[in-house]
Amino acid sequence: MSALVLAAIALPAASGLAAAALGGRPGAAHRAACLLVCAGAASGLGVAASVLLGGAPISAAPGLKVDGLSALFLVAIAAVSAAGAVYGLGYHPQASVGARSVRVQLWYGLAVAGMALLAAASNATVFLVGWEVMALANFLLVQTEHERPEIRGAAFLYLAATHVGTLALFALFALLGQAAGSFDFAAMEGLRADGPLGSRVFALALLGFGLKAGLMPLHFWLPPAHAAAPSHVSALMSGVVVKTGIYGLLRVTGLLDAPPAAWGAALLGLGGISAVLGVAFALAQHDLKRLLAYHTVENVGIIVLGVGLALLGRSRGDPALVLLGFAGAGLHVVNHALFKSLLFLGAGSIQHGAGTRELDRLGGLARRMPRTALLFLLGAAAISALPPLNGFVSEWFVYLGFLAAMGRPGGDLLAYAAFGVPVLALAGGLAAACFAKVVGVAFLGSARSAGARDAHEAPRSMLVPMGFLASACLAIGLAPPAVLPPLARAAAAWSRLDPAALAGPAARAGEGAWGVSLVAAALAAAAGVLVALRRRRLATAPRAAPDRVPTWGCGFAAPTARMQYTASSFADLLVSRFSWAIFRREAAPRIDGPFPGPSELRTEVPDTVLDLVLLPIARAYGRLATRARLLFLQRVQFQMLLVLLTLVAMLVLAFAR
Amino acid sequence: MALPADLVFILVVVLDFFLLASSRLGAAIRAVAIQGALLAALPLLLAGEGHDLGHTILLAVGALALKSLLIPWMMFRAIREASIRREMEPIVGFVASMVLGGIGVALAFAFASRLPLPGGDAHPFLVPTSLSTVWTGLLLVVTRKKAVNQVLGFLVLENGVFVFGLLLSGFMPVMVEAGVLLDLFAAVFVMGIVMFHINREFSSLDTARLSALKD
Amino acid sequence: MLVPILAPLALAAVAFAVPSNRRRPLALLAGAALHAAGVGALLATRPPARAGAWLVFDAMAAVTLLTSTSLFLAAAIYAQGYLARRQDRDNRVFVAGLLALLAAMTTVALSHHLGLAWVAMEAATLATAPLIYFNQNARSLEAAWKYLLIGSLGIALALLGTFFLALSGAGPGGPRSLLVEDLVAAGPALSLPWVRAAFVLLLVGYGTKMGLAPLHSWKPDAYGEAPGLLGALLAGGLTNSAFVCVARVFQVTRAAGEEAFAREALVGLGLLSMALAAVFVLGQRDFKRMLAYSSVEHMGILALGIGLGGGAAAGAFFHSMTNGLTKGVVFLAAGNIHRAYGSKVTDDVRGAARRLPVSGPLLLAGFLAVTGSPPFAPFFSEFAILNGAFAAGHHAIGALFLAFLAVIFVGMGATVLAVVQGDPRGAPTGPDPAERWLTAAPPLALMVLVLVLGLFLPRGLRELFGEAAALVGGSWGTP
Amino acid sequence: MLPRTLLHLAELLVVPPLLLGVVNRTKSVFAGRVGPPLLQPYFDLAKLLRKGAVYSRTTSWVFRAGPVVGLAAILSAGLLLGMGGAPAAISFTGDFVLFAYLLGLARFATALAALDTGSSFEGMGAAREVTFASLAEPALFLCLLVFARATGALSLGGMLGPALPAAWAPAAAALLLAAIGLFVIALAENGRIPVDDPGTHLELTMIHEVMVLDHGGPDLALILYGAALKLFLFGALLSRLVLGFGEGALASEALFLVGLLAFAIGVGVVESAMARLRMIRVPQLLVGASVLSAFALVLLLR
Repeated sequence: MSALVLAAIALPAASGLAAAALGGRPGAAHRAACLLVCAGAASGLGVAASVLLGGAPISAAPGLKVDGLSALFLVAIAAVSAAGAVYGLGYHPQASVGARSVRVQLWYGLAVAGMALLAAASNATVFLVGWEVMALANFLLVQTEHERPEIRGAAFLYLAATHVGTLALFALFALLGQAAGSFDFAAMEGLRADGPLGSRVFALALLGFGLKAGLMPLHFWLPPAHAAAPSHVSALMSGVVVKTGIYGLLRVTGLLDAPPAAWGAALLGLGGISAVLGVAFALAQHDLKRLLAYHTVENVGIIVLGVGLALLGRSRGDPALVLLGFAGAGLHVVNHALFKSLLFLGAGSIQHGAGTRELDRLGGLARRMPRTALLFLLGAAAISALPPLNGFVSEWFVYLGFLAAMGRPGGDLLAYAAFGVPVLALAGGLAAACFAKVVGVAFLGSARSAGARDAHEAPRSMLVPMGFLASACLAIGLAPPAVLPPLARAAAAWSRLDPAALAGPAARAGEGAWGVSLVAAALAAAAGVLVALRRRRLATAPRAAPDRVPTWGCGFAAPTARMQYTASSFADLLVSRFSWAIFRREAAPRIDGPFPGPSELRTEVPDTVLDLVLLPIARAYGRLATRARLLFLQRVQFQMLLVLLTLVAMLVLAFAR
Repeated sequence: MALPADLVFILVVVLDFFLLASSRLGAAIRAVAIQGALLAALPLLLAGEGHDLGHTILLAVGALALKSLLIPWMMFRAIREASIRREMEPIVGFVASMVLGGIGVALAFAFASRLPLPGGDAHPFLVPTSLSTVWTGLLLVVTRKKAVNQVLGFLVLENGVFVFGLLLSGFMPVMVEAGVLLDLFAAVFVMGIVMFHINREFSSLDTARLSALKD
Repeated sequence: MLVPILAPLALAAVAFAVPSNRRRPLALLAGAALHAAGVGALLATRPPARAGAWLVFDAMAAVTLLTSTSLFLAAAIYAQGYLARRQDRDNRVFVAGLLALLAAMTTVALSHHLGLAWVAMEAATLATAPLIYFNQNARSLEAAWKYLLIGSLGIALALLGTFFLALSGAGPGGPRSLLVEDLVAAGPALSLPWVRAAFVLLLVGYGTKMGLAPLHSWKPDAYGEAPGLLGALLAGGLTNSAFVCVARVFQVTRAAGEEAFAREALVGLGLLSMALAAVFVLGQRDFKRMLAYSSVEHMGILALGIGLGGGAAAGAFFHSMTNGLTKGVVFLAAGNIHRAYGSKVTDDVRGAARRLPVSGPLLLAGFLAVTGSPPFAPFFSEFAILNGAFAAGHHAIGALFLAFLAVIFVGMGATVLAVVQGDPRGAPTGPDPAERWLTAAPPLALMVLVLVLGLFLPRGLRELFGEAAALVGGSWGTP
Repeated sequence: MLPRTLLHLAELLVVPPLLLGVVNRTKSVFAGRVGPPLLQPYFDLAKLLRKGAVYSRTTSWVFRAGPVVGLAAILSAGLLLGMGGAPAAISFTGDFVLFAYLLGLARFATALAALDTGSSFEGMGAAREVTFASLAEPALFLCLLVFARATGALSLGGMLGPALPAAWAPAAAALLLAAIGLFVIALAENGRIPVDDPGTHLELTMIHEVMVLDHGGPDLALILYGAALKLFLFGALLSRLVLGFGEGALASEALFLVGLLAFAIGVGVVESAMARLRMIRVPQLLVGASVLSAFALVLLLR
């Protein structure tokens, strides 16, 4: 088993080298690299399965130990990395893209290896090494097409954000190591969370891990970076890289004993903000990948809601809250990895097939790319938490957690539930609205551009991984009872509670999960019956004269594709509800006179945190720095005066004491 | 014995003031040369019981050769090459720099009277003279625009350090002699100035001309 | 003990005598090899210090010499390629100066006699000035001029400080010596006001040589105009030697009982250096000047580490090595890029990763390493310093340290990425447009070293840092 | 158990169109007309099922799947809701979340089918539908939280079951407020006045009706039936909430049907007495419902 752990780290790391070594035969080289990533993923899955299905934690080497929590994240890493690698065969083929593809494979493999390493780490130093290998490899992936200035900007922003996060983690682990006397996680276990150490650790964890996870005010790097990377890389980033932030947050909070209730409350607040504003910003986007990226912010918010609940459970010693909160968060980590990478791969296929991912230039792709459309639709339903798909199951666990909290004595838990439940409901409703928009505008109706009109279906190597992800989404959605025991094991590993204490709540949630399965079956049966009924009726019904006609234009004689409802107009009504957080800029033309000339309306949605807060601050700092530099005359006399002044000042300080 | 030493110390400080007030480069270089010669005399004047005569003479001769002959000569060459005569507008005016120098000297004397001298047997003017000369040198270096003047300031600064070093010549003669090496620095400097001004004058550096200068 | 000093000196003389411009650079290789062998032999035998010896191979010297000998070896190989392309210039002074610089640096590091250290430091400064002027244009002349002027000021103050220190031990019962051992042994017998004043003067003097802010002004000019390999030797070698001087002075000051003030001064100057770098690195369009400010920052980190003491002191000695080696990478790579574009401002330089497939990515990797990204070695040293800050309860200082690191990362990142990324087509072409192995391999080798030291730090080295830290009252401690 | 489940299913499948008939009849009475027969919706459904269908050239399989998925989702949601004499077919902790999300699935399918036509009007309708629905969602959940908190039960069957009458005594005010909120939500979710006007044919102002402009034949039948079913579900929810105190199966069934009838008449009265709100005011109405329910929850805090 421990060999498998090492394989899960080493094989992906070596995959890019294989691609480079076999450069003479690019097709074979790419397949070999892909095979290595998949083999690594299989090893990772094997390890995770053994741990999650009841096996003992696996210590592979000094500093490497896979427990339930690690295993949960290994599942997500394995699934997404393998799917992305296979997708890359068709999307970014070495045979036609050449050296750039080799580089992408190299960094991709390293990013995957870094993630596997940090997930398996049982020592802070190993964790940080894995963390940074992942972060840097990701930076290199984001800047793949660095000839384009906007991609350079996105890559730089990513790099700056991830480095600030890493620095916070330095401080975090330095503090923990200090208190524990060792950098081994095992030694840090059981440190008290109350007191100054605890609050420092928590604040640093929020900063460091929150930046990586894209928790709301710290999400600013995420949309540009996800949009800039090649799509299978975006899938990896959004699907699992972002989740390492969640993993870190869980790992660190899991180490400390008796987390204060304020931690849980803080996470609930931040998670709620992320969930609602993330999806609100997503609604306002018209670039498909940016839109998906903002949805990542939303889903991270949902996950953090679950984590907050589980932490509240731990501070109150309430195993039911721990189990339900953690199960919701943990399962949503895996689920989001599955459906978000599915959606990013779908976005890649759209770009591949139609040449653009600008929503208002797409349309009608369902007829040109039927398989992609079906798979994307499944992903869209899953991310909107619609039953019978997996997104519903994890959100439902979080709901159950809030409901359980509501039943407890004391007003504070009821207040959390009264906050969390509507937030979840609102986020779910908005997500459904947003994906109705995405699917409707991109795949349905008629084509809005030549590229969309002549779009072509993705090759099999791109469809197969998407199909794999979609079926995983469906499987979890149909059989939620199956996922509870592994989640309970992971929850026990995280909370260090007795597994027996979690068994009761798990069993109760399991009963409900059977109900969900049952309703899903009923839904399928009803749909089957209705399909049959409809088919019978249509077969016997009299044929209408023209079988295929244009859409009813409500009397307008010559409707064109450009007159369809666009993505922006679709979302406008909802986005305007959020005018207190989303400051849309609009350049509206003046139209006057009886026969106005052609004109255009232009809107853009700046990211409130990045464009309206951070960049102005950065610019102001830059101006100040320039002024400070001007003050520092490049005249040697002044420079020597500085030496003199330093001398005098230090002498004064030395003798004035 | 004490009287000539007193006189030398006072002259050194007076020369400091002169340098702060002088705009003519030639006069300033001469002043520095005279100061150097006075300093060269100091080891002989202060040599006491425990001093090694050989070292004392070496120090005096070395200081005289470098401080009052070689470097002033190179400085004169430099201003001739660059054909500059005077400092036109220093960053801090002559009057102001004199006032600052005066304050510095006063502070130096006040300061030195408070400092306990571990050796105990030093000339009472030695430390204040040293500190005020250091201060004058620093002022010159910082306030003057012409490179030649900065080098002069540096020379004055190191004259101050040299005076201080005389405190130690009793038990650490080698160290004080090494201090004179500081003058080598100034020698390099002077070459630097020459090159700097050739560059200014001809706006390009001619290697042939440089090799001619190096000799 | 004398081999690493005398061999380069002798070779400098030989180089001065060799008439062939083409053959002369080989003296560098010979010097580097002999120096490396000498340092290696010293490290293997660790000769114990004789009482009263002026040159002692202690842990501080070992750390510094290991760094400078690796750097010089890399620079010597690099020089073969570099000088082969610079046959337009007479390299007599350059080669001899480099070797003299090596000898002087080595002497500074080994010297336990503060007077000798001062003489060697002055010699190093003198040897450096003509090297900065190697390109013989107006800009490099100005740089050399400023270097001399500010350096001389520092040197003069250091001499005064040395005199003060000597005077502090001149009283009855004083050691009347400038040997570090004697002064430390005398400890409280030293005259306190003189020690305090001496510490200030020496810190300002040697701090100028280290390039601590605000004494750093010569750095951007000198590093900006000098050839890349000199930048590497200055930033990774000479400044480290100056750091050793400061550490030795601190050792004495601490023994005399002025520890608290000295620590505060070091921490203050360290933080100031980082703050200044955080202001000046931002929006810097000249990438060589940017590296100079990075050097200011890292000298600040070293001062901070010594000032904080404990594990941070061990981290500081570790960092002097990791930073030195990484500076070698970035300066050599930046030199190659400068030569390939004939420019060192981001207005002209772009797409270096494409035009120079080794040096371009190396600059990026070096930047990541030097800003403290794991798994490169500087991360571990900076982490140790941060750890030390927290261990001593200086949480605010730790937070400031991290904040400065973050701002500097952003500032440097913008410049480095502008250089490395993008499409090089249409960018100007310099005298050396293509990558060549002799100039690309040395920084690559150093980079590999930096990575390996990050992934695996030999126990002996770790103990060496601890030993060096013990001299200034620090230790690795736990963890 | 089985007979009760069968009764539940039968009630679920048969009653809904009748409610539409009652609503229409009420409106006719208010307008002074005789109006269509009560069973007219059944006749409409039968007629539509016999017809063929015409499809736009721009549509794809999504358009055809929309009505099927929509109806199937609403039907399965119905399984979770107990009627008067018959408890829910399936009941478990947290099932009301599934209930709400199944309605969401139905809406999602309908909206996509509308967008598949490529008509700007249907796009407009879909946009409004999802907008108002997502604003109604938190209000609905807050209402359900009130019920859960008041009864201490976490399943639909439990909250609307035997514990409910006992809960009315201490929490009457809260439950009443929540019931009013729920009624508003029911009007919004079902596209009734004052949110939407099912009677109008001005495309620019419609929501639900405009989304199904292009559907015909059996597809339209499924949609109409689904709409009726959804109205029925909300009616059942309210009826159980307000009149859920019958002892024994027969009594509670009778009370349940009375409640449904009252609900349908209520909808009809509102529709006759009020004008449709301006589109821009609808969100305020929905937020108002949320605030009402939140206030009800606060009342329960004591």
